[in-house]
Amino acid sequence: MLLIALLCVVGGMACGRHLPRLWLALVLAGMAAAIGAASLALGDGAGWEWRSAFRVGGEALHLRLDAISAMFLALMGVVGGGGAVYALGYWTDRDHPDSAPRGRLWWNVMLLSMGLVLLSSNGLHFLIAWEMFAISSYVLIALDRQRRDARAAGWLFLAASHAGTLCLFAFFAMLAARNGDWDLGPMSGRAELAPLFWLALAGFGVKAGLFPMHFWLPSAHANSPSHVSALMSGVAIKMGVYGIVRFSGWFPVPAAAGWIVMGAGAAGALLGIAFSLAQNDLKRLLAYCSVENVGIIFIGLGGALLGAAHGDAPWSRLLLAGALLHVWNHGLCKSLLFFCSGSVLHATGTREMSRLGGLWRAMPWTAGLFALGAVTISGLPPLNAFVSEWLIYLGLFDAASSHDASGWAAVPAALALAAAGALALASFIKAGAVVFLGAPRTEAAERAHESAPMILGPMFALAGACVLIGLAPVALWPAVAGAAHAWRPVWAAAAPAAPLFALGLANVALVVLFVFAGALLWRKANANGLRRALTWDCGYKTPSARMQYTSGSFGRTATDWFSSILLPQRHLRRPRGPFPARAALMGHFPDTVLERIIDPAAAAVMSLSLGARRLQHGRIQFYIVYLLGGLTILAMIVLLG
Amino acid sequence: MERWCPVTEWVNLLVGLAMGLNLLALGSSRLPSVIRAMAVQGVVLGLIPVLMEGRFEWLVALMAAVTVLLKGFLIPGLLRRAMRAANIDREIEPLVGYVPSLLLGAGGTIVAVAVTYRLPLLPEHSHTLLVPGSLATIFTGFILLICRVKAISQVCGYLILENGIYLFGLLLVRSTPFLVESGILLDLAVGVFVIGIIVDRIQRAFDSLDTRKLTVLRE
Amino acid sequence: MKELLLIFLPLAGSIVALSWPSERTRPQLLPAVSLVHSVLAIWLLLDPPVVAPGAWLGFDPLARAILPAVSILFFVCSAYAVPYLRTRPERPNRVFVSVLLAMLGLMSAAHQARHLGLLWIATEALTFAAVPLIHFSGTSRAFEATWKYLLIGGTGIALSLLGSFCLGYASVKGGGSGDLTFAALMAQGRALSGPWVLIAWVLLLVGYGTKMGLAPMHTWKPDVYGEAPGIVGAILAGCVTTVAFTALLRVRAVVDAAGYGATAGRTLLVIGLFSMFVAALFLLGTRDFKRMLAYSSVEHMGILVIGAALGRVGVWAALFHVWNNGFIKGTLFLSAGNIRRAAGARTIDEVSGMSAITPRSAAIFVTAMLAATACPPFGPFFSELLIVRTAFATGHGASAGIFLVCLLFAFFGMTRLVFAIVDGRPRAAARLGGRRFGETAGVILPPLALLGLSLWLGLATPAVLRDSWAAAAEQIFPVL
Amino acid sequence: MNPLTISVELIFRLALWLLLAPLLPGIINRVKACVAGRKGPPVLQLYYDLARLWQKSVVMSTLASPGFIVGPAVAWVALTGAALLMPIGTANGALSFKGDVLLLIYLLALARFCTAWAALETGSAFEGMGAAREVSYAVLTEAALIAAVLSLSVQSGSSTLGTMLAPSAGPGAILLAAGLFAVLLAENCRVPFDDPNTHLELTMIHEAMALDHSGPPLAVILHGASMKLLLFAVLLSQAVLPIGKLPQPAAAAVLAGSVLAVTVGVGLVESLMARFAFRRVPLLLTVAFLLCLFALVLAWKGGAQ
Repeated sequence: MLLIALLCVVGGMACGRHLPRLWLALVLAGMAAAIGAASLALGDGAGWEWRSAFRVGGEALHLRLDAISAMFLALMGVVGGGGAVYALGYWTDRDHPDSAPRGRLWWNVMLLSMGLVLLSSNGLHFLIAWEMFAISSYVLIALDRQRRDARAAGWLFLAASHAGTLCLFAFFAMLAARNGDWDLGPMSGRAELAPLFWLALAGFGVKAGLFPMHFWLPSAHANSPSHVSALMSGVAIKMGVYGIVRFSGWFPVPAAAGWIVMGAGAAGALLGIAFSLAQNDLKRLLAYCSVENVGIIFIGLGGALLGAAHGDAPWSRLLLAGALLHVWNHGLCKSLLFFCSGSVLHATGTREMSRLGGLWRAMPWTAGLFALGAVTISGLPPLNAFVSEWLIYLGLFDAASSHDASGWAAVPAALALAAAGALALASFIKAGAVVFLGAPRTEAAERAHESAPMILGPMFALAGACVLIGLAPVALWPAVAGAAHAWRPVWAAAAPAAPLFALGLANVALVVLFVFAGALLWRKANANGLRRALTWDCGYKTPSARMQYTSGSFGRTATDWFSSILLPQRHLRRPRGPFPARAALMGHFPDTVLERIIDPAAAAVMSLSLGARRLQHGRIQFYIVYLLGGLTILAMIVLLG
Repeated sequence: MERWCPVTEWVNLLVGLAMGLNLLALGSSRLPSVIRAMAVQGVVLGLIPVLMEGRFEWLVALMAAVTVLLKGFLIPGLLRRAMRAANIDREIEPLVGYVPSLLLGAGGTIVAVAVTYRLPLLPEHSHTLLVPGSLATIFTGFILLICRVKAISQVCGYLILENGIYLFGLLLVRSTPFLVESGILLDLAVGVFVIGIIVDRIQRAFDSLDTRKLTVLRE
Repeated sequence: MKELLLIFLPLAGSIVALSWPSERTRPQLLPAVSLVHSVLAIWLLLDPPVVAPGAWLGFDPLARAILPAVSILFFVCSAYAVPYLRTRPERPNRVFVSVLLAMLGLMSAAHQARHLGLLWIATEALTFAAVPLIHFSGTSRAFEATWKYLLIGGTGIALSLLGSFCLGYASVKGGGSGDLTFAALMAQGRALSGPWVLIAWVLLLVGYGTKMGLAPMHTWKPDVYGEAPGIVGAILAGCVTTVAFTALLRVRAVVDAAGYGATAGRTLLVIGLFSMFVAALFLLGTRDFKRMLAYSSVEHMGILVIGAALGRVGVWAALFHVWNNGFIKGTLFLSAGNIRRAAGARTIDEVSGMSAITPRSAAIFVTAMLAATACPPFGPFFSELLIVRTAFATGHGASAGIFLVCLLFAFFGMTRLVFAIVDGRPRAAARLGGRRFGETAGVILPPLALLGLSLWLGLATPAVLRDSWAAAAEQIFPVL
Repeated sequence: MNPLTISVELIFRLALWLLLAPLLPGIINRVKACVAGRKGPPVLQLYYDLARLWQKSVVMSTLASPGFIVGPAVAWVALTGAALLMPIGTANGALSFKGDVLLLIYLLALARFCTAWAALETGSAFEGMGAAREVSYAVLTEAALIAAVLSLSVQSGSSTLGTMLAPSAGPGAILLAAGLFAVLLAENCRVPFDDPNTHLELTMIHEAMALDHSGPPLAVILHGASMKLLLFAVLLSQAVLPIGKLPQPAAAAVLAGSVLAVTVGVGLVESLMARFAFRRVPLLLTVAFLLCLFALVLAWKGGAQ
């Protein structure tokens, strides 16, 4: 199966440049094979392991596909395939003759390297695949090389992820130094490996966009082509999650790990969504929402670590299951939303919500799908994200009820989760309403058009997946339980620790009733007679589209509560005089971590480098002085040592 | 030891002369005198090995002849030519003045002598001035390299540095095979020759030998 | 016999080149001679000759571990030199060609020199031989660079001579017979006079360090690499530096035998880390992509000596890195030379959008830059990772941390600069230059070949090389 | 238990909720009238209104999509579903399982989503204002609500509504009651958070969202609102009082009484207090949240020994 996948993806690379259709077919086949392999591995919990004598970089190839990697592999398969279809409709050769073929090539490279990251069970090969993955994502982010901000975003991503990669250098090098070889595998007995967890957390956290290491994420996801954003946000940042799940499962972790991870997750969930609510750029909004959801995943993961430390409390199983399931759910619905945003961008040419509005008339399908995605991402029943958040809630409730120290973590996390959920609802109501409802605010929005079936198809597929998972969560339990078992072997794959069946039942009933009631009311309204009239405007005679609530005004109430962290930059020009010419209020929410921490640090380093470069002033006499200085210092060292 | 004493005396005398020439090179503001000091020093050093060998030897004599020829006449000639071409004959505004550099040089010489008594030397060397002489000369060379701005003075500094090292090498002259010595000498000669050529070229390219003009390449 | 051929064949070739009449066909000598040289070197690599213990010259394990890399790199560069010199008809190439060949011979001599004095002679000859190459383009900037190279390099060489004398004196003081072959010195071992050995070590480290371009003795490097033609830069950075590194390794072996291995290791570690630090700082700010290569070379020299500081495995990794660094530096300098000539300028203020003008060279340049910053799957990734791992294994965790941070900042600086040059909109001047400069196979294949070699070296390091490095490490740190 | 009885019980339960819900606003208005010394509208006024609206035709904004009408329906279904999950007296909810309390809370959130979406369909600034306020304040009320149910689950060691609500809220009962009452007022847009019978659009929250609705959709919205009020009243009473521990008839009586008491309390608050300025609303909500949080802490410490 995997071999087929490999062959197809590599073949796709070969023909991606000139034969888009064949490329698509190959990628789809490859992804199908990958999903098949993953589902096989998930079906029997045993997993699959393969050592070959073939050496790469002096290390024997060692692949392993267990339930954990299979979960991520399946997600990659779905989004990777969908994105490939989307790409052909969205980033066409006609519009981008130069970058579209390159995009197809690197798309396969990225899929391949992510697959290798998931499979390889050897530190050296893991690092190779990891770095290839980073570079290919850089190329895809900066695919549109002509745009300066795309390049800047790409470079920021590359720099941040390379910093993370070097943490992983240290991580794997220390590991190899202690083990004597690069081979990876379960070594839970080795207590002395525990401190390495911090390196792994730093290295993978950057890639996962774990707060506060998320600073690269918004610009990268906002500026890349939408199918790339979908893959990045849906799958790529999950690779960081995979890394932490994988190595926290294989190696012992320090006692504080659970607390730190959970705290970072809670902070990320709350602040991420607060930033999201503040954004006016549709894709930045989605990107920050990814920060939130990664935070939610890490709440679950940290809880699981905590529970594992507290004698394998049963609730930690719920938390881990929730986290893993949320990886899927967020991956699916976030890709759906990015696809929607891409379709909007494609139709109107702008990501600024305040320039859009009333798009539902032009593009009803996109609007409907976005509404569905919004309901999902806000974690509302009866759709899939609710299921995983519900599991996490249950775990937190049980942890709190256990009356031991873990409650100190569980209660704040639960409250943060609640607030984050409500904020997410606000954020996505805002996005959906400002973009799709009301009256179009600009020409561009009026001239919008529905996207091609090539673009809509993947969106429908993903939406269908979201609904299905929401309706039959119990069907996924074996997979999740298998992964939990692989993560911590003492947790034997048991019957659902939570009444997923009942939940699914309730969800099905709800969906049926929704459809029924909606149809009934619609028919009734039509039967009573339905007139169209202007929106009631308090007697104002000439209503204009500019009068609508904008994204800024909608989010203002809630974002002001966080203004000490969001640090909004508002430029207000008040109307003056008896006949005010023009007034304006512009709000802008830059990323606080980037603006207040990273940039000053970078400036400091650059000034240091500038000072150092003054020493290279071209006067040879001083160069000889440097030489003698080096001589003296070395002599000192020799004398002292 | 008795058999050594007269020779050592002679050697010490010459080395002392060389050290005096160092101070002259440091103190004089006029380039020709610096070059002359260097040249004389070269001649003096060329003679030393002949003295050190008790008896006459062709190879030694040959090497001495080459040294004297190169260091005493060829290189100085080259430098003089460049100097004339650039029609400069004095080192104006050096980075460090003459008196300070003189004092530095003197101090360096004293330190060199002092240090020599700390170094573990073979008995037959402990009475010669070779080591302090070479250290002092090296030091002088560095002072000239660092404190002067005219390319020619720097070349002189470099040559004096080489002279110092050559002096040090004389410690090994009897115990190491002669081939190496001569090879090294030849190499030094080539190097200095190349430097002379480059000085000439620079003079043509910049029509000046002021190294302060050579600071285009910088960060 | 073959090993002597390695030395004298190129020297003979250089004499022939001096007397060769035709300007146009003379460059053909370069690939011809160096091809034979490479064949010989690889042959010797495959079946190493026995070296008489007292021999002054010999293809011993250390030479076997490095010389083939030098030879191959030189061959590729000389293959590049033919089309390059064709594009510079205005400059007479008689001296250029013969000096290049002479350098090849001298490098072979220096690598095979097992005698302190001989090693120094070869190194100094090499230093002065490089001079005509540096001012090949004949501009005033080139002469300034040459001047700095001469004076700083000369001072360094002088110091290393002083160091050699001190080492010799240490042996004489220790009752040695005055035999200055490294084998004899090592055999003398702890009998060597300690103070003199230490003095010698410091002087030689500074002297040969100047030649390698370790901070703070690196100041000549950016000027020279910036002004010299790309091919000369490639040979200086990839081949000549290895000579000094071999010298340091040989001396270190003696110092080790004298019982001061720990001190030597400490000094090497300090100067290596300092070089990486300085290089990273300068890389962050530099705007000139050829000077960037110089600083990157400083960084990699630092990596080499750090490896040399870390015991047998470290030396193994360092030798591995010698190969990787040579090939990658060659790729970088050659492709940079193409870009430089097409763009007619060297700073990001004047150059941008080269991916549109010289797409192949730009692609090669970017890839090699990533490889040089330890991005897999190219060779440097493996050697540097191995060095980090060894540092952790030998309890130098802090040094490894600094190492990684410096790598990170170097990565920031280089990516920033290179992407600025490659991306964006091309300048008008560059467009013209691009039309004049064609990316012929002659100027594209050599760097590409080097890149491929580095890839191959990283992914599938041949066993014979691994063995040769192990043997060399064995020679530096003999198992008692 | 055979399907017949289940369905009968379900229908009975449904009827109970649907029919009783519109009573509450009537009671509140009657109380306000009494306090003001007027003879207010009949208690069953809302029933008449609903019946009339159900027959009326619909005026729909030219900008609105079908979501304008489907939204209220979905919201109403969500509220009904939430109501059905709520246990009554000793009887569990129609569907009772571990974590159903969260489903209930998120169904309320879903209802909010649909109402706000439907409101924003019109693109009117008033609806925008109302929706923005609704969803923003919901952040605090939802946190408070979660804190409250968390304290209940910590108290009872379970996250199933039936078992959570059966006993009294323990040491934190008073705090919890106060907090939940404030949440009730906020969620149902009563004074002091909102004035249901104001007619100044700028000051409205919930009413502002319904400005453009008419006919059956409006009826559905109004009925849903009243059901939400009833739901919160029942939740409050059962959370505070150990109703689940009483015999069935007594439980029913106590429940009815306490719901009535809550309703009258709302009426009294409305007639005695004035609406807060919007600036101060978050403050009051934070207070409510803190009350629930203290209740949680008490329950936690109380349960510890």
